[in-house]
Amino acid sequence: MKALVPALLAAALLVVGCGPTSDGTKTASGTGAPTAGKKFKVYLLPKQKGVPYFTSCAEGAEDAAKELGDIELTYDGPTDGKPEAAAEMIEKWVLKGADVIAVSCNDPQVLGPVLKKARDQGVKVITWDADASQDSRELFVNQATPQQIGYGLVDAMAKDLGGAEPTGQVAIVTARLTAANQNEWMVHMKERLKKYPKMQLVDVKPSNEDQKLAFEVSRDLMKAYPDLKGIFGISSVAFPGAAEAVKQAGKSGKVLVTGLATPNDMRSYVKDGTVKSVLLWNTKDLGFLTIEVAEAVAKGALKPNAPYFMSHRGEKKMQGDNVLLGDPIVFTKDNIDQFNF
Amino acid sequence: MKKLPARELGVGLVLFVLVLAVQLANPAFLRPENVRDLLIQCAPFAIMACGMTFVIILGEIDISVGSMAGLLAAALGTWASPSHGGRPLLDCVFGVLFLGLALGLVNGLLVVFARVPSIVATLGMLTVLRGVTELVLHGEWVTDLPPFIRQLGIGVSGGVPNPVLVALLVVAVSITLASLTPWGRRVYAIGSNPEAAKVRGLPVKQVKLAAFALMGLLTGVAVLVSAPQLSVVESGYGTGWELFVVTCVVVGGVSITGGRGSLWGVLLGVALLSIIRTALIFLRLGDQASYWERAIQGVLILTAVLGDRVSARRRAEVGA
Amino acid sequence: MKAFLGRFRQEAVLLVLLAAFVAVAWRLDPTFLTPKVQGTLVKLVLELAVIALPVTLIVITGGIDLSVGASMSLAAVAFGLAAERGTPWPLAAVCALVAGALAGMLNGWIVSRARIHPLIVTLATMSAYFGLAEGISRARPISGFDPAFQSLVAGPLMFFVLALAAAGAALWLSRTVKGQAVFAIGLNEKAARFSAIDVDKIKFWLYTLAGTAAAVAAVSYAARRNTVKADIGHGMELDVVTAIVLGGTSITGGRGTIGGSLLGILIVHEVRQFVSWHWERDEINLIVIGGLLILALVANSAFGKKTDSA
Amino acid sequence: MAALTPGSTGLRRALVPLGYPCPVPSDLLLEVQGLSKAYDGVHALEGVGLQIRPGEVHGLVGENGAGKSTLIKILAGNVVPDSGSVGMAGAGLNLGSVQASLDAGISVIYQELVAFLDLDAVENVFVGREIRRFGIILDRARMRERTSQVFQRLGVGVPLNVPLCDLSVAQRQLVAIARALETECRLLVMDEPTASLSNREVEVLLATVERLKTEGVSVLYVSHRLDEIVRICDSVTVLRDGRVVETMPASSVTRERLIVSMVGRQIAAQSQSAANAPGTVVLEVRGLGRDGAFEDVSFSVRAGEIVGLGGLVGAGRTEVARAIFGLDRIDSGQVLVGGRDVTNRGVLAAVASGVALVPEDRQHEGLVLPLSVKDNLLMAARERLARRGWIQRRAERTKGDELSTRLMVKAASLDVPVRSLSGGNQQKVVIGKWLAMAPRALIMDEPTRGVDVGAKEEVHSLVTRLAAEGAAVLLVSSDLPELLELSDRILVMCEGRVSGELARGEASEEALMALAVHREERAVS
Repeated sequence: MKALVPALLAAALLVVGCGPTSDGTKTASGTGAPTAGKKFKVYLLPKQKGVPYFTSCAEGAEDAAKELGDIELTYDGPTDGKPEAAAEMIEKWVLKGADVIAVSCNDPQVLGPVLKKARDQGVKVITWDADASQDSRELFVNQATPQQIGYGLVDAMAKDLGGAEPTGQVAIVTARLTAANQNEWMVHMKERLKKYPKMQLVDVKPSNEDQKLAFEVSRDLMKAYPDLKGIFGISSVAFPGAAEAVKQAGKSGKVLVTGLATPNDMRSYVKDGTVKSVLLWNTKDLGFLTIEVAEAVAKGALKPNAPYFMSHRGEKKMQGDNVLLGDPIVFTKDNIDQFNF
Repeated sequence: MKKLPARELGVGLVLFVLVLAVQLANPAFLRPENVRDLLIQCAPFAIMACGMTFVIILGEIDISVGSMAGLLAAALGTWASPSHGGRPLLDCVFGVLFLGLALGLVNGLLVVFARVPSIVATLGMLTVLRGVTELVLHGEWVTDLPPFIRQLGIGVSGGVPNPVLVALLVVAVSITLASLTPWGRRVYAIGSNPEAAKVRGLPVKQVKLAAFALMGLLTGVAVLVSAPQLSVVESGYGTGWELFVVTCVVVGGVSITGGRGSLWGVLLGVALLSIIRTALIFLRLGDQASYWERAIQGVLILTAVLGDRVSARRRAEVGA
Repeated sequence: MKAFLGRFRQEAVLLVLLAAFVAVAWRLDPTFLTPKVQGTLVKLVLELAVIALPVTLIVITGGIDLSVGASMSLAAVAFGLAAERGTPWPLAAVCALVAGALAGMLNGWIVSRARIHPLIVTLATMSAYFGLAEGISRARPISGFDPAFQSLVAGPLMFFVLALAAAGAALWLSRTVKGQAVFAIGLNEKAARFSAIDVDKIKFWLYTLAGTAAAVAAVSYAARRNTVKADIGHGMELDVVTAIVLGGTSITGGRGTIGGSLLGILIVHEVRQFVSWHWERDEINLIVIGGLLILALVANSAFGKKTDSA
Repeated sequence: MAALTPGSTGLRRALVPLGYPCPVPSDLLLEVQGLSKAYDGVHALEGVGLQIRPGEVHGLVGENGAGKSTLIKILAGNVVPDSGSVGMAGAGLNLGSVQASLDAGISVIYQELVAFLDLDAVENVFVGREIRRFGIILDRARMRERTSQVFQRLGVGVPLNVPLCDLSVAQRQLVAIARALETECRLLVMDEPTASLSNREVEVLLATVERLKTEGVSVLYVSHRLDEIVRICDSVTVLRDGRVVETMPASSVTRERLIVSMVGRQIAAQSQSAANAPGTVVLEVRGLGRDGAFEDVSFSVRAGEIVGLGGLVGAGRTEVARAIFGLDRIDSGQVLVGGRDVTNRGVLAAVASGVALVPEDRQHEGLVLPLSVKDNLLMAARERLARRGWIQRRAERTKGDELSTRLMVKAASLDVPVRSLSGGNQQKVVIGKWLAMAPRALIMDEPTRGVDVGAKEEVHSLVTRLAAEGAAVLLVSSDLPELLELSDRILVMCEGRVSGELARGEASEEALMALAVHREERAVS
């Protein structure tokens, strides 16, 4: 029975030991704000925590929470990006009495039912970044639909390949084969590819969220298909991995790389010409807008089909139940240094 | 000197057939630049597999190396990046090596002195270190590795890519260590019969501690040549490497219960497992084949493992 | 009394640990302990618990099964594909169980026939089963199952199955000839063989059982989330091993209890959920769970020296 | 030295400095004084003293549990005594350190072979104190040379570059001896060195001991084989219950006197006269073969008959036993039990048809050491006592009591781990495991190996009693007197084949050995 003592101590230490570190996050959002009236508990869920894209979104969100003052913001999500873990978190937040849950939906199939249940219990649900099914949320803060992304990527590649009839073999390096968002984008990409009959998709390879793997796979693809003209790197690690492979193979400019990523991740490739253009929206603005919309929804001040939403950063268009962030930014050699996220 | 056991032959055979088949299907496979790339691809795993071989021959296992690599890469990134630490090359190199050694020592201490079974101790470390990595990077990746660090991964010395050079060095030292030094032979002795080792007064604890520390150190070396190959250090770096390295070692014929195995076999294992994926791409099967890639990998591993069951079994019964 | 305590020592330690946890949780955040919260959260752990039962038995024999997560994925995909083709859910569930059982059987067959170390076997089949699940489902999600199935299986049925399975496993382990043989195999497999214990058969069926349990978990998951995909079992194997080892089962075999494993699962689950509930930082959880595992084992080996090394 | 009270060991250790120098008379190599050691309050050694002169072969005998192995472990530095001192060549020995013992010139060859089976002979000899070049690199050439020198000195040839798992048990034993000799060894402790050796190899070993003696090396010779003790020892110390009973010059010693001294009572000499009238054939083996182990083995054993299976270690006897029991695959031939073919049907079929095997390696194959006496006794019979697979505790308790009474197992209770029992009692449990099944054919592989004299006699009488009750017994033994005493007839194996059969009347050690050794060797000798 002697083991009891250390076991107890261990448990106590563990739990207590985590105390101080945590309080920082919890209060960071609301500090310094006027505490007039009720504060809304808003939970912001990224697809995966610990990824720069979402981290910069969260920064924007925290700015918004400070500016608005009546928001108690919590930013948390699964570090492994598993939809199941995200679903568990949502369920917990409902129990904790969330007012608004804003979800970047990693897998509509898994999260949809959970979100519906949350709404049944009176929690306002909005989606941002990646949408869930329409009936599982009130509004979608829309920076781009999967269709826009898919079409956009293919169009960008087509444009970079040039000519009226863009020609050449292309390949996709995705996240995991099971990644729901990427799979949806790929559906639209394949659809769009039909528009360019001479662009031939030769392979789709998973990178398992491993940059090294993305790098190696891209390198192998270039050698296995010597005529390869373009690679889509459609996850935040696949894009820089693919770009690095092209750069190291000395094929900068000969093999084009397109994808979605934050400017910070891609800055060096844009500057040395490996990547001509990076497509992305302003992530901080996205986070900011999401929190604004969350506040409006909590107050009941915003309903679907309103003509526009008045943001602190200007008027945002609405399209049905979508709040539109505005046009994506195309980062090029010329403007990339203006952005830091 | 000693004849190659059946496992090495089996793995070598599977490797040979695979390479031959792919080469016939796509002559680009064995072009010098691809061979070079394959070697670069193998290098970090070969380095870690050397360390893992000693650990497994001792009858232990270290499944924390994936997360350890992640933390070491994060440390390298934050130390080297001009926007974070901005430290000079030697600081970074020795920092990573020292940290790797220290983490390996922690594993070793848990196993040797706290007497926690190694698979459990390192399982715990696998989880803990991944969490620490997340905390260290707090959601931002390092994207500005300075050129002198990148050079470690993409540079060439005397016509040989740096990672390959380092891997060759590590392999040579490891093989020497294993077969030509007292320490190496003691590793085999302890793994072969731990009880006897104790009775004979072999320094079991020190040898085990050293093996875990070496594993940590080599993980540091592997990170130094692999992380700088890429422009971005991300928080998920190294995820799943532990199982890959263990699989390489085991496929290469090292007995999971200790005492038996050779680094030559392990190198064949590393080569086989690293080549499978590339080979599948060179077969140009198209995107539908991607969905079967893992299944094919699994079946190949299973084949290699089952391959020598006859010889293993015979040997087991003679020893019984 | 002494014998009783000796027998249930590990469970007693775990219960005290759990009590300590409850006390800490009560001080920090009492709402976490309300029945409503607990009732919702406990559903999340049922699948893990179901899988942990046979895996505990396997670990007691000195083996391990790293492929349970992959078997779960495979069975889930089998269920999904069957349901998608309009198979009524009970039949689809049978498909899943058959797939899981077959996966387990292959493990059992290789382990007991070829006598290759289970760590190696299941490491290889883990890859193969995940790959198979990805391959036959093209890695896409399959959703939209019978609502009746969802409410029945995700609700009371799973509790019932788990309770029954746990009680059955505990009784089997302590009260049957084969159950006691499991310990003998874990302590000295050779002597067990020399004593006419059918080691191969017992192992074969335990691995088969693990595959089947993974399939039960898969069906439960399908009902709870109304969707399946080839990656749902990802990482399950290490979670299961963590909980089992925390529950006092010796990873080298010969020692362990069903009750301990369930308590281990409960503790990991409660701690994980509480950390995420109270501090809302997922990365801390990794450190807490890993640290808990290490500390528990260090404490166990430091203070349980006599019983373990005797 | 005052008697120890249990539980005070920690305190005592603090009070009495271990290994303090004690004056050793110049004519003594080793002087042990007042050595005590208790495990969990039970004395393994109590005030033991021992003196060995240079060049003396000193016998150490005693029943299992008498404290011999504890004494050896203390000398080797593997166990720290609670009190007492050991002097070696005039200096106090630092107790509890393997290195200190080695440095002092004490080398131990353990009964359980502590060999590294994956390493070769050279490595086995030198691991732990390797010869190096430049401080770190192994000097294999020199180690090899020195190893072969030792083997030359011993007059034996052992392959140097082959892993030990491919060598015979006897060869491994020789490697262990070579290892001991390779150290600057002044006192060689041999714990049951001949337990797994054949007679011919025993001769080599005894000759080696004689030679060492002439070189001035002292030997502490621990053995149950009293004939060997009487033959080669200069003096003998008898231990009983952790104390020294007496030390006497070997010249005045007879086998019988040693037994009395060890056991503390007279043992009736076995007179194994009345051969049982054999009944029907129970176990029949026809043309049995297994690749690389044995071939064309045929014999039959009748109910009530004890058939001995003699031969050298490695002749294939154990392999035949294992194959009959269904453990190993049979490549050719048949095994019939009571007329039923059980060839390659596995252990379960063999046991179901009434075959039982008492394996040679008690600790690894016979028993699950951490489990209780009862669990071990009932391990094979449980299924029969159970109801539909469910354990019947009362029935088990009754059966366990019955068995342990019948076998006279000395244990504190049936619930203590079998590990805590002495070797002889452990062996009784292994036999008891099969008695619960009432076997028709009982195969015993070295049933008295490492068993002390008293228990040995008990095992012998048990075997004859079982045969009298109608069991067919196949007795594999390297202990020739045992084989001759118990067997109704003896089959002798040589290199995987049955080389002859001896009826009780014609069996003698000489006749047996003649059949057991290789034909060519026979022709030469």
